[in-house]
Amino acid sequence: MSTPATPSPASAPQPFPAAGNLSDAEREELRRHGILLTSLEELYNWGRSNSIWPLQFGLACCAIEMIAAATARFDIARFGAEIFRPSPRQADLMIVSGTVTKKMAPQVVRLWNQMPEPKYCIAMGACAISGGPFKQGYNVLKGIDRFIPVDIYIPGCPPRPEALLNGLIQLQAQIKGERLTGPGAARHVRSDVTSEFPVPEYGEHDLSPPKNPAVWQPAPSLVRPTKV
Amino acid sequence: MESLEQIRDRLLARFPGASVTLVINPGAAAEHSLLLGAAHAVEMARFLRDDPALQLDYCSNATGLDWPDKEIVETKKLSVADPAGGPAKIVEEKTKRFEPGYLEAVYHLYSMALRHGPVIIRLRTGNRTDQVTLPSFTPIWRSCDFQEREIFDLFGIVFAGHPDLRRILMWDEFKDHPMRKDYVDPDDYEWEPTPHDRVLERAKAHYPVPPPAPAAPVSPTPEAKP
Amino acid sequence: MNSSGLSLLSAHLPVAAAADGLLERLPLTLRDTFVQWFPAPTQWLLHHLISIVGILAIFGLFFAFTTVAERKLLGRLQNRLGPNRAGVPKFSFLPFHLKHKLFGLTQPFADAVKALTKEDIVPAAADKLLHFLAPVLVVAFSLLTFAVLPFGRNLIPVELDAALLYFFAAGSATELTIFMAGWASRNKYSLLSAMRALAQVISYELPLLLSVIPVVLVAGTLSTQEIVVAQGFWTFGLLPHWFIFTPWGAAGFLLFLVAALAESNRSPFDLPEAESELIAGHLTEYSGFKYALFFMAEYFGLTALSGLGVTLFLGGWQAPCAFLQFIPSYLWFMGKLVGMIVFFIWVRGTLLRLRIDQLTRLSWQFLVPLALINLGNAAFWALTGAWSGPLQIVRWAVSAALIVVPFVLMGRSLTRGQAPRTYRYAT
Amino acid sequence: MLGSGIIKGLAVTAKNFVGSYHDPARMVTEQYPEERPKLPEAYRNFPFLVTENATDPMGTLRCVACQICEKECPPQCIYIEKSKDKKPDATGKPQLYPAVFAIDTSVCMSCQICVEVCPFDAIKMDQVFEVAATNRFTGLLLNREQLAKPNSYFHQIHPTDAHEVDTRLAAERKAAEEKAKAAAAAKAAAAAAKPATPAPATATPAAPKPAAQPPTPPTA
Amino acid sequence: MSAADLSPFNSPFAAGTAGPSVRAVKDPFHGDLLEVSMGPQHPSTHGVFRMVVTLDGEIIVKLKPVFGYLHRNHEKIAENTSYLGSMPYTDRLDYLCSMTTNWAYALAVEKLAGQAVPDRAQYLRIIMAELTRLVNHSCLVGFLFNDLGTSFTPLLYAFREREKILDLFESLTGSRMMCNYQRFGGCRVDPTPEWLAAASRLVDNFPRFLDEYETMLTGNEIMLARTQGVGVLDAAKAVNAGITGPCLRASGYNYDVRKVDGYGFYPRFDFRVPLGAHGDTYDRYMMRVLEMRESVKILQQAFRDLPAGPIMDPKSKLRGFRPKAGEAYGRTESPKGELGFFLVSDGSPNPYRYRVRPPTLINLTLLEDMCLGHTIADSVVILGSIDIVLGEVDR
Repeated sequence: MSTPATPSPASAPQPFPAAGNLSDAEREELRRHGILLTSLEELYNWGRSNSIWPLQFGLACCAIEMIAAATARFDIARFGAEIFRPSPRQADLMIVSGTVTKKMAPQVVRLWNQMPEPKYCIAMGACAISGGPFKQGYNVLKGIDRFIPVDIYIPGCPPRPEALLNGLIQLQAQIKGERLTGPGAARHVRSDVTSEFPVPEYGEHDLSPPKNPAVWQPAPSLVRPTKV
Repeated sequence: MESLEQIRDRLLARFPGASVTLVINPGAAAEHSLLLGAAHAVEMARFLRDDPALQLDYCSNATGLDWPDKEIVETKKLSVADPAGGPAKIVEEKTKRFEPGYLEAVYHLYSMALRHGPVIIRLRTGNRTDQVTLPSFTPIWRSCDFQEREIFDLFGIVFAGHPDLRRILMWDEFKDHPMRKDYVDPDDYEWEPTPHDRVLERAKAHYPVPPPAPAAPVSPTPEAKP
Repeated sequence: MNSSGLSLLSAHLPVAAAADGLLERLPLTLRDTFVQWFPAPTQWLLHHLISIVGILAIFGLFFAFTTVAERKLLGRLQNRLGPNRAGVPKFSFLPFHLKHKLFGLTQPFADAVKALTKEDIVPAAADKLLHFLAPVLVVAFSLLTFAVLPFGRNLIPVELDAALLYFFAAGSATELTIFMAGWASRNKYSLLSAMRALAQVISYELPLLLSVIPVVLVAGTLSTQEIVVAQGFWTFGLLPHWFIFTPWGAAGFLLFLVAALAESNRSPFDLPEAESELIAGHLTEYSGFKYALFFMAEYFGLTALSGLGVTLFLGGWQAPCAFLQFIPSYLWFMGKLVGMIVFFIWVRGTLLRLRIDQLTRLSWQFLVPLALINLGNAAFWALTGAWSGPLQIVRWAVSAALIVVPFVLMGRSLTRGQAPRTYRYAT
Repeated sequence: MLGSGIIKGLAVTAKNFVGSYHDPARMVTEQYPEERPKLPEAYRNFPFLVTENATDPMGTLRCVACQICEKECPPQCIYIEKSKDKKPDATGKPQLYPAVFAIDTSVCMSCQICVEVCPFDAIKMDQVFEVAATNRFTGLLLNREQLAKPNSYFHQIHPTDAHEVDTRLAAERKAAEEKAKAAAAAKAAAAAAKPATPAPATATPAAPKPAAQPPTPPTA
Repeated sequence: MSAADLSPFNSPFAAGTAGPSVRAVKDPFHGDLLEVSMGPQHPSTHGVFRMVVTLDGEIIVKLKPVFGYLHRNHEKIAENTSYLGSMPYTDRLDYLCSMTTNWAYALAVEKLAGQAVPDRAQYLRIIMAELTRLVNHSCLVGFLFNDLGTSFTPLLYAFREREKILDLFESLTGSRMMCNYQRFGGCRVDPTPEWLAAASRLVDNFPRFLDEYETMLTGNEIMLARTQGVGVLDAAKAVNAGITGPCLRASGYNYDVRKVDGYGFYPRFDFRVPLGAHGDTYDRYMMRVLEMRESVKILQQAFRDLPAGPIMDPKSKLRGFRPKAGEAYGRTESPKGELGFFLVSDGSPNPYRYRVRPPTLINLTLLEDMCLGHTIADSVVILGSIDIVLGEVDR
């Protein structure tokens, strides 16, 4: 098994090349990784991507659509993801489905910390992403990504169950593209990335801290400095 | 059902020292209400519940209202005789009057037994800062239990006689009363890509300092992104 | 019509020999051929090792497909499809990739890969040793029970005289491991679940055993293989003489089913793992592979109990009709086993959960007395084995009445005051 | 008798199990990525901006940057900056246009109030729901270019509504043209009468749809 | 620990009858109490509700509900938004039945502004409200059985029927759950004859689903054992605690705002109000089933009698709506109980005070009394039978 000698291009994880249809660069990539490691990786990623057990954890309106996604018509079970585990210890995926209030945020972070690696997070619906329509509320957290890293954002209020399935398919693709080694390695195999995040505490006026700057880094160029 | 005036008169007759005032609702609904003095409020409420003609056994809704301190500017027009003998001049005289604010608890009472209602009763605190205690109606109507806790939490009215007066919606460490009109919410407006009005005011505090050089003032907008 | 004794065993044997075809002996032949290559002193060891490996492989796969079958069948019960998109992994070193999704039958392997590689969390406050031992022991105990199940005419891993006793000794130990898991986790839900598991094991061991004793009484043996042999008769070659087709046998089977559901913690008796109340009960603090082990043990236990039910009441590996004996006996056994499992899944998809006090009351006030009456019923059946002609009808009627009347009466007293109601309306 | 209720229950689930193989009412699963959901015409998800012409989307936006939707949007997810100059709109009348028009779909609650209050039929509800993104800051904030979709697309997703809007706009345009013509004729007459004073060419604004009028229901 | 400690209310109903069958803990073999915090993430708390339960073995001796995990400041936001802007927020208040919440809000605003509603809109409102009642009750029953320990089967059957109604809502209003359908003075869109025909067909077929559902579950012995006699609610106590809706009627108290206030066009409809006798979980379950059957009747009458005409009051305005200063309290019978909106206007475009009277929060007042003396397994069932939705409890 050869270890990568040179850093692989630090690009976004790309879906794995179709079998038997490799470009030269991909062949080179394959050679560098070693065929055994690559195959192991593929088996590992196949297993994980087809067995995503979500945490049974509903917050608000979107939770109903999440349940609807598990019901007969949409049937998330087709993807092997219908086993909603109520205990975070057995869950692979946290679907933050609904408004995260400041009173609830510490519990969400704690649940995330209790989940074993590899774990993923889908922010489902406007509220989970940004606070959504309730973002001006004093008790509403403006997006769960202020405290925990989110892999997939599904906008909508609430998103259709198909949109959730679409997000799940995207997550599956992301898992299938994850690497075990090298600089582009997945979050859970890297030693420099923590999987536990500090739980905010209730303060006198707000949570303290109100956000985790290590996780939440908005693009400053997009904040509008002026308004006509 | 008796009219509110009748109820008021009966209350005043029954509780001689109490103060009961009729509050007129000018709106289209014309749901007038009775303002009860806090001193005898509990007895009066019990009377309203137990009186056979009223039997207001069901308190549907209990809520708070915040009326902040107001400065009322009254304009009076005075005609001042011109000393020069000309026509009388009209001079506007402005008087500023300070109206202290108060917190108000409003209860909507119905009778399930006699199927009538609502009778609306109100209680007012002395001011918004230190005299914020009102008697609790929870011993009379248990449905006020959570609602009075909510009023305590969000408005800061302290209900004397409530069996379990804790914050209900916010956490216990929270200090503010967010439904008051002068509440300022925590400043987390760092990322507001679509601000206007109130949000814009709050978001401006977080805007990056514009570059001092006037050259190429690029206003970064979504169009500018790759 | 005489099924009561082993006296006719000799009469049965020629039939068996006739059916002992090549396929029937195939597993044994394979094993013997393999073992012959090794020196004689080690052959006994290999002999058993092969049995163990065979059971692990077959029932491991059986477990895997039971999980996917459960998910798919539950799906169908609920008007949906269930897992159907797992397919096979795409390996880039292979020049081709199978696009077909294989109806999702590879789902359990995906789950296995995931569970094996998942981070293992041991709570800081947990009793580390017990927390580790519980999943190991639960699988061990539930696997031990397979040793005495006769899978086929010639296939029984260990031929014990007191096979039934051994089975129950090993089987009831699994509940203790649940207690271990619940205690060691230091979680309140787990603790509650542990207490429930203990209450359940105390309540349901008794009806389970009592429901089995009539079989022992009538068959006159504790050996599972001989019990199966005792059921190997057919009237006119069509109607099998399985114990379930006798009044006491039917009642015993029902009691056994209920007790087995409770023993294997399946719905409606899944109280230790009551998802809607106790999160995941004793499993709350288990993740990754340990959780998978518990999951596996639960299915092993279910399979073993189903196998026992098949052996005791459904004629074991016997064919339902005499002329169907050309099909190898182990296939019959597996077929019946699958039938039992499907029934359990069906029950799980339909019923709701009992409360812990109702669970114990059901056991002590209903199942245990009924099982005792059924024991007397079986005794009556054994004593009247010689009745023939019109007396046969009397025998059947008496035996049926002996079980139906108490069932109705006790059922009525158990559900006293509980009935669907009618309601008034206000206009 | 004890157990009859349980047996009835088992029978119902068995019926559903068997029915799932032959009765479409008992097998309702739509296999999503392959089977597309049948979205009704009224379905709404996020707003988009209607442009008259697909070849020049930014030049033919119906939006005149009146900012009504920005004000009425309950979660305040719309951001508009007016242009400094004016461009001729579909009727040829010079109008402002949005220099910046952004909608934060991570906030939008798909309530359709922007559509209801828009007097120019410029903003409509889209039906695209597969919008999951991996970065909320760059992936979910839609700008003018991403929001603009041609009228033909509007026809495709809401045919009834689009037809009605087009008819109404055509009528308005015609009325405007006639008015302009009349104005021009009057001007010409006035010019003929008083050639010395050049009348300012004021175009009468096209009467916008009354705001209070509820959107007419689709009658397909 | 005595009953008096647990129920500090000196209302006449609390005295003596404090109902809770708390065991007087005196026996020497008594062990420690175990405090379990159920929620906010728990499969059976229907969202982010939390109960701090003190257990003696499995018996509940104390239960304290904790709220606020979904307190998303609906009231404060509404005070900063126009009257119309709050309408889509009411969808999200009780997210299982947006139509009735819409209606309750529209009713309060119409009362505040003295607005009239055309006949057709009144009928449409009743159609939507009763369809919503079908959605809500069938979901509730499904969730209740989930709490009782079924493996999702009844829930999925219920959701199968719910999807059909949601399809109707979607094809009419454009959204499955967040309909945003009512407007002050009418409704937003007029259904087509095809829509009405489809809805009518669905409603006609609905009793068949109910029959199958009841065959599956109502007579089930385990269901009877789990629900009958569990969580008994005394009618007089319920009135005092402001319990409304099916929970109150299950205790045998005849109070339905549809009948009492006769809002909308309900007096024109012929329907009955089912009443329970025992006030236990089974009665609460059956109230839902019977109400669904009555809703079907109402819907059939509505489809038969639906008049033609406009759906909006011509005097109503969409923008710039400023009711006169004053206040109004409008209440409706939502599927969960009495849903009221208390609005205070100061003449500005935003309400000065916007208050939701949440039926489910107040229905939880007696949760502790109902649960005391029962096991932890019963507490989730009792909670399920109250039918809470956290969006409304915490707002």
